[in-house]
Amino acid sequence: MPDTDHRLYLVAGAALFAIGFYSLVVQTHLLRRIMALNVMGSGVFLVFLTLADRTTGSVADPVPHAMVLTGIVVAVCATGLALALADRVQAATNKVDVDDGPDGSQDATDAKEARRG
Amino acid sequence: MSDLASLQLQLAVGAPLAMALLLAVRAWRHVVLRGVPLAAVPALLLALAGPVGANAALPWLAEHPVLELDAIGRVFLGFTSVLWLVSGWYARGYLANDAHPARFYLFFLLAMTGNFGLVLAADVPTFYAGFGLMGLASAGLVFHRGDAEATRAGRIYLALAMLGEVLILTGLVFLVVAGGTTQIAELHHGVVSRPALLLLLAGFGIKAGGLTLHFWLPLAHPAAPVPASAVLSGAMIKAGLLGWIRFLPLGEATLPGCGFTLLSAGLGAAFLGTLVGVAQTNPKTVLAYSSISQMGIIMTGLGIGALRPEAWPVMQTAVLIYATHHALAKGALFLGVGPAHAAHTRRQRILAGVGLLLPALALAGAPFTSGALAKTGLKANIGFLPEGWAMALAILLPLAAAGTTLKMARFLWLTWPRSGQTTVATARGLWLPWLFLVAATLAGVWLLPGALEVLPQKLSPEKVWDALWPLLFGGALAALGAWLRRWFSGDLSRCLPAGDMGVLIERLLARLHLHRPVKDTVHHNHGHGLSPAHEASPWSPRLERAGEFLTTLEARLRSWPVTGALWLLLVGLFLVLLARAGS
Amino acid sequence: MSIHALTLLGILFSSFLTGLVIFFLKEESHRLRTWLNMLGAGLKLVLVAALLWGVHEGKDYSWSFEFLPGLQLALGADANSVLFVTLSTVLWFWTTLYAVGYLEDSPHRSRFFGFFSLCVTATTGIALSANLITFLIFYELLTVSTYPLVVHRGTPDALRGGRIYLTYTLIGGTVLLLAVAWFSRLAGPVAFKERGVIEALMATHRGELQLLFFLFVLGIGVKAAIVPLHGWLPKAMVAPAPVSSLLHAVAVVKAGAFGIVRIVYDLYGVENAAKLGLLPPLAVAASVTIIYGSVRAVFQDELKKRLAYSTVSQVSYIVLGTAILGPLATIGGLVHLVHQGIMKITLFFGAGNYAETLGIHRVSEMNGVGRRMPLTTAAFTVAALGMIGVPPLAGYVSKWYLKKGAITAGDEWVALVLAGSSLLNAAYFLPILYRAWFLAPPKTWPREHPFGKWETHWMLLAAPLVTAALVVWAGVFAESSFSPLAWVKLIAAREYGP
Amino acid sequence: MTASWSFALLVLGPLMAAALAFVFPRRGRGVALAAAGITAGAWVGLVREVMAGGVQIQRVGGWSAPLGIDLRADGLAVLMLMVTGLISGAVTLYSGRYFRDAHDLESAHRERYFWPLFLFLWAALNALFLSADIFNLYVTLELLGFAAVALVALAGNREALKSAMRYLFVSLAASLFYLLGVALVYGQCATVDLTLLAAKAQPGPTLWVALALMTGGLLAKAALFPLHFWLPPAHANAPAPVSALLSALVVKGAFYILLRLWFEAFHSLNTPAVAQVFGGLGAAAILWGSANALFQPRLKLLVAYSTVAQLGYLFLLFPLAAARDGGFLAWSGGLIFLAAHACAKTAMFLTAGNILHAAGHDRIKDLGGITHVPPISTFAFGLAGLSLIGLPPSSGFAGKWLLLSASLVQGQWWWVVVMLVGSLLAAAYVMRVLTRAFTRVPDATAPHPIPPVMEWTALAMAVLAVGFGLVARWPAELLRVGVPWP
Repeated sequence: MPDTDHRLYLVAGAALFAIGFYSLVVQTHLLRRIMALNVMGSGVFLVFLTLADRTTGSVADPVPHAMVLTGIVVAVCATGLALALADRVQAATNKVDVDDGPDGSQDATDAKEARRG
Repeated sequence: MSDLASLQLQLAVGAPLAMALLLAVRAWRHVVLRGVPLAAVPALLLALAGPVGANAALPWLAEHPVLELDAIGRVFLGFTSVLWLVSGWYARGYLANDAHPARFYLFFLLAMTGNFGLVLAADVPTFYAGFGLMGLASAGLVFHRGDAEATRAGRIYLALAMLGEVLILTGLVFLVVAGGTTQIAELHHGVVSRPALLLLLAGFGIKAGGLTLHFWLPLAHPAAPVPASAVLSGAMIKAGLLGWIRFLPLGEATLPGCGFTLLSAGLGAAFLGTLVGVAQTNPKTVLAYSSISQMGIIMTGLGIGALRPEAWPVMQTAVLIYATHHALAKGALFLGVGPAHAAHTRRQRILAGVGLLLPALALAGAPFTSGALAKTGLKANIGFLPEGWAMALAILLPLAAAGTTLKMARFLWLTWPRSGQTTVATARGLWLPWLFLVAATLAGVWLLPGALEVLPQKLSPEKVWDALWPLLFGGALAALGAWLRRWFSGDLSRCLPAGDMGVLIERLLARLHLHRPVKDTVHHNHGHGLSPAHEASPWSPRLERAGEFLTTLEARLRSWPVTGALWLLLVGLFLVLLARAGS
Repeated sequence: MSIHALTLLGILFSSFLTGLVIFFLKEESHRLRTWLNMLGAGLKLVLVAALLWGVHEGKDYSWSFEFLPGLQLALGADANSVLFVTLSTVLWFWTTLYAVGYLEDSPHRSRFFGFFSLCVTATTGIALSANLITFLIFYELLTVSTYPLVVHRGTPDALRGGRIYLTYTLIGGTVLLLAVAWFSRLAGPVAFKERGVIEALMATHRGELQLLFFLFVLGIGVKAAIVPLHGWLPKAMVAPAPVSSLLHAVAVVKAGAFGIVRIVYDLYGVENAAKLGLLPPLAVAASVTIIYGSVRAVFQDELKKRLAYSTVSQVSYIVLGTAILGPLATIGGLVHLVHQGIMKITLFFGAGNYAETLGIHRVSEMNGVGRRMPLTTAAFTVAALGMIGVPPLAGYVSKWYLKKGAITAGDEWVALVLAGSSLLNAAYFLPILYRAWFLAPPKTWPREHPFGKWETHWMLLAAPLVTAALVVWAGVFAESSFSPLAWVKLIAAREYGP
Repeated sequence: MTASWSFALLVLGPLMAAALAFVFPRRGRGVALAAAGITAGAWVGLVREVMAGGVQIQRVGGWSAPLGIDLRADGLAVLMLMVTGLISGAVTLYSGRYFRDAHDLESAHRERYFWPLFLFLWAALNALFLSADIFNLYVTLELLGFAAVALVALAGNREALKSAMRYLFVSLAASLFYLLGVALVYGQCATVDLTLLAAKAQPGPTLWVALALMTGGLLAKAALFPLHFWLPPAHANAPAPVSALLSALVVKGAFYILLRLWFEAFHSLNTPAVAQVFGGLGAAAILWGSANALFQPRLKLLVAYSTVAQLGYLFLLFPLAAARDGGFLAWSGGLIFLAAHACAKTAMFLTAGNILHAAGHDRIKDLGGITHVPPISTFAFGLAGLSLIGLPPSSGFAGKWLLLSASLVQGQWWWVVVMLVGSLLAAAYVMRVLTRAFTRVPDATAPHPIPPVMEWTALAMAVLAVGFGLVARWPAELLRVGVPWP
């Protein structure tokens, strides 16, 4: 198999990763962010599988497949956890998109009278 | 050295100290108060009977002897102890109805201890210890009366006394380092150390009321109770003199600078004393000024000694005679103030008059008095001086004597017991000690070594005339002054206030506002008082603003987009670094 | 472990364990706490006495333990350390007694006495530390354990004072840390030694050594309150009187002065320091401090502030003594370490008594206090006169030797500085004495607090009287063989040995 | 022989315990204590093996790398395990009481989930420190992240949930960065085993990209400035024992992997330039974190920011340890500092928990009224602060001293300056809190009494943080075992 395909797959994986990361950063809707993470993940897996075919033998390298499988399992768990958490957040804040203003630390609000102490 | 002698020495210094300490015990206080005069007796005995060269070593204090009785010391101890004895005796009557007798006697005894201690000191630390003790304790005497005048006088006295002691200590250390020993007797085999000379001149000059350093004296001496002023003006003032005699290398090296300083300062003091003294209205102030001029005259003697080492042995005798004479006479005059005021009956008045007149004449140097003797002793040695100075002194000393006469006249004028004066002052127990001292004045000097050698020159007629004309001249001046006084009324002491220079300095200080008024910030929470619940911010306002800026910046930094960008930047940064390293 | 090592550790732990136990005592168990305190202090006293004898006999005390690769935690006792440890122990004993009386029925006593003991542990540790790193450790411990004492009252003033104190001392400590690390890198982990340990480096690292010395003085000078590093001292005055006495006489300031002594004599070696030309600047700094402190003191109306500034100036006598080459000056400086201690502690005890018994905090309120509290005021007077340098009291002895040393070394100007400072001392102490003894007492005192039989609580009275007696003893019997002076002469002999 | 048992127990002990605690919610505390006992025993066995026989390697199921999974224990790993054990033990004791707060209705429900998650986290940590290949590290890191996020969310309130959410996103993204790197590395070298990589790694574009990605991901997880943005809210809003775990251990996991990568697997690529950048970021973290800590309104936020700052010190290890002379000084110094910070931070967060418990809030400016009531907690905070400031003889001082002398030996004086300034700032923010302890307020509110065990655990950790400095020689020796030195 010629290298061009490799490079194509690699670029595609990298692109997925980048897109995922970008939307993770800019999106505020929780679900979108979760999906963004999954997109990133797929990018990584794609790269993995591509590299598995590094050896120009008939049979591909099994180790990456194992790793990808593990990775997918982890990703699934992660998505599950994220969804659960998102649900709780929505319940607590009855919002689905978390803005990044006063996040937890209430900097802006407390800061002023805090400094009296 | 025999233990007896050493015991005597220790007793002379120890007795007053012991009594001072006993004062602390309430129970024994009244006993001590009665016995105060006795404190000086051991010293007196020692002065009369003690063997010269006797010394006392206190092993637990230092290995070398600390107290020693030598010829000079003996003379000083003599008149000093007499003065202390008499004043103590006198004080018993004088303080009969005083508010805090115990306090007075405490300082009195401590000062006495110091005085005897410094006279008998064999090594430098002991001398300085005595000197310091005396200086500080006598401050207590000056403060005693507690009124505004006394307080002011005490302040100024204390300031100068401290200055003096510091200068002296420093000077002494220089001396010790140069001489390589602390034993006074051996000090001067070392080289003469200039700084020491300078510091000691100034330091002892303060005590001795030398010109420009004298101004505390006319304030302090009158402010103190009479018996105290007697010892201040008679005995303690001589400590400065003794200091010079002991620590200036007199008779060993020619010290032109030192000599001329002493001469000029002495003469200056002599005439300034007269000038300001006659203007005073308080008899004790007049006496104080006369002390200044008298000490001035003595300083000229020292000056001669400093200029002409070969002259010192003779000079020393003269100086000692003069010192003794002045101490006793001045003491007698001070003590006389009390009785003179209290003289009611005619007999008392006559007695008081005579009693005042005799020492006054003596001071003025009337023929056949100790004063005449002392003055002759001094004048006899003018010959040692270079021409110019000899001439000058030959003229100036008699004039100074005339000035003394003038002051004495002024003093007698102010204190002369007049009929019909009604003062509350009772004189019970004052007469005896006073008259005793007057007698001592007449007799005392003749006991001194070398006095009788001077005597024969004294009997020659021209000497008598030498002694007499200043007296007459002074008398004439006095009469003139009294006559002028008819037309000119008004208080001269206004324009020439007591403590001449001191007043100026005070004004200067006042101008400088050194004593800043203390701002009354509230300091209640210094006790166990509790604080208000809310406390001010620990940070300064500027820091607070910095903090706000920081936290807002941090908030920005922590927003997703910024961090995401930074994240990628970091990754890129590392990539670049790695690549640059690799290629 | 040898008996000697045990002695050293015992000296430390006698107060350390006491402190720990006291921390967890109930506030109410007053009697037990007092007993513990006195027990610890007494035990320490005994051990130190043993140490004193041993060192005098020339026995070798040392203990060490490697806590980091190549870093020893080392204790030892040479003449220098014994001088300081004895001072702090003796004074601690009386301060404890005083503090017990002073803090009766005030809150947080367990906390107070806990840190009190720790503070003294650190001080003795400083005294006994045998190498630089150990010194550093205890030096910082001292900083930390003193802070709670300074802020003990918890008033805004106290907190502010504490904050300033920490700011100064921690920065100083950091500089010291830097200096120590650097020095160790240069000379390895060296132990203190008489006449210094840097001969080997003198030729090669001259400049570095000079810079290091500067850093050392900068770091330690904060505690020694050398101008301009003295700012914390007057602010720390808000602390209760026993603490002030501790700060000024026993622990903190003393630790600073002692530290400088250590650096000059046992790290650099005074001759080497002179060769490096380090002493003159130090002497100048000390002189400036002496004069400045005294001048500031003159204008303080608050009694403790005045005393604080006087400490600023007095402690620099020690520095000055070390900064002048020659045994005489050394003697003067080191003996002042002791003398200043006993005098200043007496003064603070006095001030404390006035505050506690009559509620007097300012000089202007002290009129006639001598009549109301004669014994206290007598002790106060003795100490004050000693400070001025009135013979034959303790202060006079130190000044005498300092001047003598300065003149022998050819620094006449120093003698004049000392003279000036004596004058200023007189200027700020004598007015107090005058008020106390000569002016009429007011009708009512600011906040009088009756104490039965004596003029004040007996514990408050005993301490100052004893220390005042010490002041007299140290002066009068200076030349005898049982006096601080005698011991200091021994030290000087060892520092300038052949 | 014992070694293999130790390996097994260290990982499986807490894991089994987690399962049990999940099944028997009431028994959580007992189970955790048991797990603590087991791991302690296993650790002792392991450390004796390591001290005696050097690095221990365990081939799981007998398969050897590259196919099999290796577990490996060298000095560094053992040290980390020890710290983990200590902290987890303390947290176990503390939490046993912490979640029994009568005033909080949800607390029982919380306790139910706390124990399994906590034990799971513990297992993940142990596994992480023992794994010998970069993919295993990925897996363990991920598990660690999950547990941590869940624990943060345990607090249940709005802020906690939001910060947990953010924490989760960051940690997942970071892991993906790392995983991508792993993929590239494997593609290049066909192995993930650390030791084999050390031999095989040839500088080349692929590896550069890989390493950059991995580092980026790990930096985010280690919350090194400027990627610390998730840490303060997460640590400040989690329940006290959780905050302790996060600050003391979890962030250290990522740091540990960074060490393994840069000093072991890819030491050939560790150039001075890279090292200086790490150091620079560390320095920035020190200054920025401390400066922010100075102005935080709440106690727990202050402590969290101090974590941001203290992590910076760890990264100073990079420029200093890379150098030839004095390298090991810095290495041991940095890791001793890590241990010191772990203990001190635990003590601080537990104390913060106590104060929160007593006062019902942790607004610093209002603590004056109450803090002087629980003196033991104050004392603990003070001692921990001692170690943070790095005052002798605390362990913080020991670590700082070694770093200082290393940088002096190498003449990199700028780090000296940063460290000293950092200590001063630390002093400033610690004192900001302690000052309150001494403030006396007339109307001091009667505090809610604190269970003794909570106070004493905090104090114990604080004492450990200080006392550890006196025996710091021992870890220094331990670290020599299998020190990853080229």
